[in-house]
Amino acid sequence: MSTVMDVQAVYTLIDSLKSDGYEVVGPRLRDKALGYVAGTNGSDLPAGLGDDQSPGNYRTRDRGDGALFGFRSSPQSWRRWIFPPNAEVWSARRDNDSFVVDTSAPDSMKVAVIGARACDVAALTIQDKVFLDGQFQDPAYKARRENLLIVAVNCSLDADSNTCFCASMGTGPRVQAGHDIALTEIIEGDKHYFVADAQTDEGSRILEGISGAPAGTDEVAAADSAISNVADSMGRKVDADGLPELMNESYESPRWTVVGERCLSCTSCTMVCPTCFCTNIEDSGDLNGVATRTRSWDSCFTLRHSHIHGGAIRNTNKARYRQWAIHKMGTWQEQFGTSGCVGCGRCITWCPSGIDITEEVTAIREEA
Amino acid sequence: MTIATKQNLESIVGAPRPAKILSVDRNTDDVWTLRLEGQGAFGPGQFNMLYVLGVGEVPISISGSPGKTDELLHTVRGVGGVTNAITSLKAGQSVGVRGPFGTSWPMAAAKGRDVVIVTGGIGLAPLRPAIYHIIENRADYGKVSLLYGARTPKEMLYADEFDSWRETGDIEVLTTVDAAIGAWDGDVGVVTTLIPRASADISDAVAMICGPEVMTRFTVAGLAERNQSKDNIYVSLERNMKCGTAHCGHCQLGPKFVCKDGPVFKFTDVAHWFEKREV
Amino acid sequence: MSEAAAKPTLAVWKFSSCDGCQLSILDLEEELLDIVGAVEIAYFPEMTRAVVKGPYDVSLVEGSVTTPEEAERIAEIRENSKILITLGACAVAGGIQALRNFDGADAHAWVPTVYAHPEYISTLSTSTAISDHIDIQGSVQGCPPNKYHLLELIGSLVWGRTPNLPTHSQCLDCKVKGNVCVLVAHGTPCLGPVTRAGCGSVCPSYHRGCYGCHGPAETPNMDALTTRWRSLGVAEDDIVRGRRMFYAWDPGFVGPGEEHHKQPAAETTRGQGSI
Amino acid sequence: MTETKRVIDVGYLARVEGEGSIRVEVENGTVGKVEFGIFEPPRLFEAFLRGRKFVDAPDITARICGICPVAYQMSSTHALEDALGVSVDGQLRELRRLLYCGEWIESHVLHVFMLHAPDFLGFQDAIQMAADHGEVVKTALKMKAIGNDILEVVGGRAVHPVNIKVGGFYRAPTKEELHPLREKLEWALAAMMDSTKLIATFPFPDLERKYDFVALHHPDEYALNEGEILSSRNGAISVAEYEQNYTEQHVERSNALQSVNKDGEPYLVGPIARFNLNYDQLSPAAKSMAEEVGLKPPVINPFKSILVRAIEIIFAFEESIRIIDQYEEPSESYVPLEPRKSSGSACTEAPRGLLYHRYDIDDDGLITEAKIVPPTAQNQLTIEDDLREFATNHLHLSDDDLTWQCEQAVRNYDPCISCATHTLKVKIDRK
Ligand SMILES: Cc1cc2nc3c(=O)[nH]c(=O)nc-3n(C[C@H](O)[C@H](O)[C@H](O)COP(=O)(O)OP(=O)(O)OC[C@H]3O[C@@H](n4cnc5c(N)ncnc54)[C@H](O)[C@@H]3O)c2cc1C
Ligand code: SF4
Ligand code: SF4
Ligand code: SF4
Repeated sequence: MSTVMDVQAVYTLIDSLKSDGYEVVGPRLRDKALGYVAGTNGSDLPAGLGDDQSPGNYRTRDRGDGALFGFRSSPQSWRRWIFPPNAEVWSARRDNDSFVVDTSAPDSMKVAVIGARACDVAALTIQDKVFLDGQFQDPAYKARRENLLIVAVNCSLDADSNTCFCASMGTGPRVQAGHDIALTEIIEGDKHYFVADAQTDEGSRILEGISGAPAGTDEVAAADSAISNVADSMGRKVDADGLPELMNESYESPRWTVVGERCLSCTSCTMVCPTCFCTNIEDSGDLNGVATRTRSWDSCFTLRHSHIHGGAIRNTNKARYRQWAIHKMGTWQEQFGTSGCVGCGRCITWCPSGIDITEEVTAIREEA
Repeated sequence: MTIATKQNLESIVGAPRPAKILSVDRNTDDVWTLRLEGQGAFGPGQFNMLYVLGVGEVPISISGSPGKTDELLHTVRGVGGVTNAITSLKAGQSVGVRGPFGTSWPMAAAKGRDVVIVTGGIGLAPLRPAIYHIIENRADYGKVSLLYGARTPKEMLYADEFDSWRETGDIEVLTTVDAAIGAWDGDVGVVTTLIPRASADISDAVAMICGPEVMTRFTVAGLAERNQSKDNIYVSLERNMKCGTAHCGHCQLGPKFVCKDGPVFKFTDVAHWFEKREV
Repeated sequence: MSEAAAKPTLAVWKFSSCDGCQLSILDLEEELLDIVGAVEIAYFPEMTRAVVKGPYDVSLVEGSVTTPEEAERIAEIRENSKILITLGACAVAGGIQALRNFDGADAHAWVPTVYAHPEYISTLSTSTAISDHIDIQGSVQGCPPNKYHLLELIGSLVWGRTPNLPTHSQCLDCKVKGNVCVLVAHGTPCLGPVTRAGCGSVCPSYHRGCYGCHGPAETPNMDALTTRWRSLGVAEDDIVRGRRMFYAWDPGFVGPGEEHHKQPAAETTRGQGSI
Repeated sequence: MTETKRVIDVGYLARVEGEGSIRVEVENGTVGKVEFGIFEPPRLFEAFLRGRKFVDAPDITARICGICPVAYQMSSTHALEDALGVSVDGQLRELRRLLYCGEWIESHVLHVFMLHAPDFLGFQDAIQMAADHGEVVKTALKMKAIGNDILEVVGGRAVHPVNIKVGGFYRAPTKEELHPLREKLEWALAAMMDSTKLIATFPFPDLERKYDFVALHHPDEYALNEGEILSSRNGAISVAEYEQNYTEQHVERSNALQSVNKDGEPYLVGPIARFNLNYDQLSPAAKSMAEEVGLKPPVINPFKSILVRAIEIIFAFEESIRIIDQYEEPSESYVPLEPRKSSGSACTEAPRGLLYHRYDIDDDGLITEAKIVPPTAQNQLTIEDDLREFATNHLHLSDDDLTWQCEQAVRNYDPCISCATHTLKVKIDRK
């Protein structure tokens, strides 16, 4: 059953998460962008701020309506709190002719993300498939995942999408699964409220402690229509029909050469993508005889990613961009039964060259 | 044959287990075989991640007999940082082991049929367990031909075992080199030139191939010329590997994770990707 | 790391430079005593007046070659060193003083602008990388190099492994650090996409564009970045000046349509692992 | 004794920054030719600065010296702001002082403990010294790290900071970033008080000289970035008058460009000059420690420079604490500047002394002329005079001892030879 909350109740929700021992990660204005930052208070939420995004460009703007969640995809997703960008996996010391390993127990800090978008929650369920559902489970990911609470926000405020295209990828703008609480923010004239739904027991328990009236049919209908309005007016889209097959057959497309000339192999797209999961593993040793293994985010745009003795397999920008795009939109399906792209649009906004994957896919379809 | 059971999963994903080196044998100028304490069951074609303290970890195939679980053999060619560190280890020291990982040669599917094994250089290492398996279960297989190429006679791996494979194993061993340096009166030329001479019935044999990608490409073509169905071809592939558990993403070939879907593939499963460049 | 073996001997040499690379070693305050425990400092005049005679296991070389004497001296050092590693932009690519190498610049013509008696001055018309003169086993990039890369280098020598030194682009580390991209979000021209990571993405963290002080990344696409800088409204002259800083003479920072006019830097300075 | 000719020759002077040498010739018991030689190759900064945008000057000139890049960044930004008629005040000015304190700490601690103290205690280097004086060296390294911490927080990194901009900073650090430094600084201040007492017990070789002390002087503070140029002999002038009063000579007799005052005499810049001229403005703990160890102006024994540096380290720690305590984030991190044809100059107090920069720029903001006079070039003649007098008084010493003590006398100046862009290899005729 849905509840209606006001702005103050959202602040109270954050406070109650904190008193439950959660580290709260939420949106905040920092370095002229609206990103997720740990240690959020209600007053940190970017009230009245929105953003404009286009390929290779991002600017914040005043919305003038006091919306708490009036922005689109953040510069980076909040995956770093579940899947940290740099982590020591273990350390080891020499022990006569052998060695002993010290595997520190995976840390299991309780994290609550507030303001998570449908695309990012969908991305999380994709990462679950990678790290939990395969033949091998990643214990560190598992520990963090089990301690994660998600207060999601349906996208209900901005009709034109700028760079995101979740509707065509089937992941949003309404959050589908994997969250604990979903909020829909509604601003109508001087009315400003949130329709809240719990998805899990923990979500219900938390909502119960927050003052809010049961939502009336009007309010639920307002929320539904705001969300579907966003879906309907989302300008950018990818034609997902037969997409994996199209991509799998696209190797010889001349389009890869064209985009390869623009691609910087800078790795930005993979770093901001909420589903990318590649890591590098580095072994090292210090001057006191302690060896460590660290695991850090890696990208298929680096040479070492495909290095085998004698050189890299994917040497050209073209080959690396192709690998990335075909994986996201094509081969991912065979690997995990889902697309690797959730349509958050980050790789488009944050590409320094302004390369737009939706445009590339369209061009490949046209040339096929 | 998937060996990873629930009990040993933790240790495979996590830290390497130190395994004592029982002996180290030099095979060629830059190839050494380490005999380690046994690790338990494995399938021919599977590999371990071998770790040298403070230096690094790399995928190395298991090269011993699957029937002998009290010892674990790895044959390593020193080509870079980690492999050079591995090959300079001495008996009594330890090397870290995680595994076994990956798929195996189709020993069951090959039962009752002829087998043709085509390989070059260090590629014989992951096939030796298959050869041992055949010899130990010789009655299960028809004619078996091993076609092996090396750059020079000196670089031929396990040459001291060829006679016993021929005699006690009833395996046809045909060899060739790229350059006949020293006392060599055998064949000179690429390994595919041996295909027409194999006595196994290629058109119906199960083929197992391991070598550099170019060699594999030419071999597949050479076998096709002898009317071999691509359905009977198995290849072992190589990609950069950091984890072995399909999490690091480095070993992808199209939709495949070479570490878990391979390294041994049914050729037709990867043909689409394998035939293209820079994949 | 075999405890029994004698400590490797380390020598540190200076050519035309600002001393900052050597200082980065002394800036390893917490680790300095560990370093002298792990290697024998055989020659390092900035730190000690004691000198151990060569040959040396490892020589670290800072600075570029700008005088005839330096060209001779580097050959001697090469003879005396088993492993020779170059440190920093000057040694790797000629440094800022390589601005004299470009067409239109003439060191000999410049001298009188600085010195009253040019006849006392002996200098070469180019500032070149150490690897233009001798073979090297690897390099640590940066102006200045990241001191932890120096530590990693020394650690790798002691453990006998390839050092983990980045060759990928700055953007990877910048994003890992959680920075907001200054190019995309502020419209600030940034060389990060073509610059090698390793500094800790310092400039974007301080809201300025990377000025390329860690040299070109493994596969820099200068043409594409130039296109982007133009779209940000950067004037052509400023684009050229932007890449002509501390790695001006590195082939990786040559712009669209430009070519090297004088002796190019050797290939050995770039690539995976690089030792 | 029928001594004829004795030559003290230090071919490559150790524990200094850059490449230098000493040659003292003694003939029939009298000191003849004395050369503090510098064979640092010319890098021609002033030449390639021409045609660069004025905003690049702090980044480029920083590369003159990896030991004191902030000094170059400060002098260049101030000179360009002078040209464009802008002054940077308030918190931005305080941040610049803080940054400079970071460099003083890092540079002075390095010199005092790692480069110079081993001379007084008879060790080849600080690592040898650590065997007997482990705690002293460890404490010093920790103090040095704090200087670097300041440089990293305010400047982005320790060597060649990136955050310095003509007009201010690219980004002002937050209070949260600065705050963690405070506790460390408190510790360091206490630690440095103890270390200073130890340094005061060092054996200081005898040498007393009459110098013309030259340093910046500011009415309200121990001068770092701004002030008049005060000379103990000739009184005060403005920075704009520097080039009329101090000139560089490129003489064959010596190995490098050397500065002289308007009387054609050598002069002394650096810690001793600052201490003697600005003693009253030292911070309270610095002053009381100076009193406690019996150090008061005028200090005329150059070997006591190590003790003066110690006092300046105390000052820098105290000053840093003061700045952090009063810090409020400024609303803007810089003053916007519009280039126009103009000329400007500035002096700041590098750890080694007065550092002069002058720039001419055109309407597009391109540098048309640059002049840089680093402290080591200004001290060069004075260093030779010290050596001459010291050697004359200490001829009784063995060659080894005299060599070492001559080296020590040069190290009194913490000569930063990389800085001395004007100094270069010169062809010298030897008999
Ligand atoms: C499934 C599999 C089985 C293998 N079996 C054997 C074997 O039995 N014997 C043998 O000698 N070699 C084998 N190799 C190749 C061996 O892994 C590489 O030679 C080794 O990784 C090179 O590492 P390096 O540090 O010595 O060399 P470098 O060239 O310095 O490599 C740097 C890093 O790149 C990666 N890398 C380099 N080459 C390869 C490669 N070919 N495959 C995967 N990652 C690589 C590693 O992470 C390595 O640490 C196998 C490879 C795979 C994928
Ligand atoms: S597509 Fe864009 S963001 Fe991705 S690597 Fe290429 S240039 Fe960088
Ligand atoms: S700020 Fe520069 S280095 Fe950082 S992501 Fe953007 S383009 Fe790359
Ligand atoms: S961001 Fe670029 S210019 Fe700045 S410190 Fe790093 S590499 Fe150097």
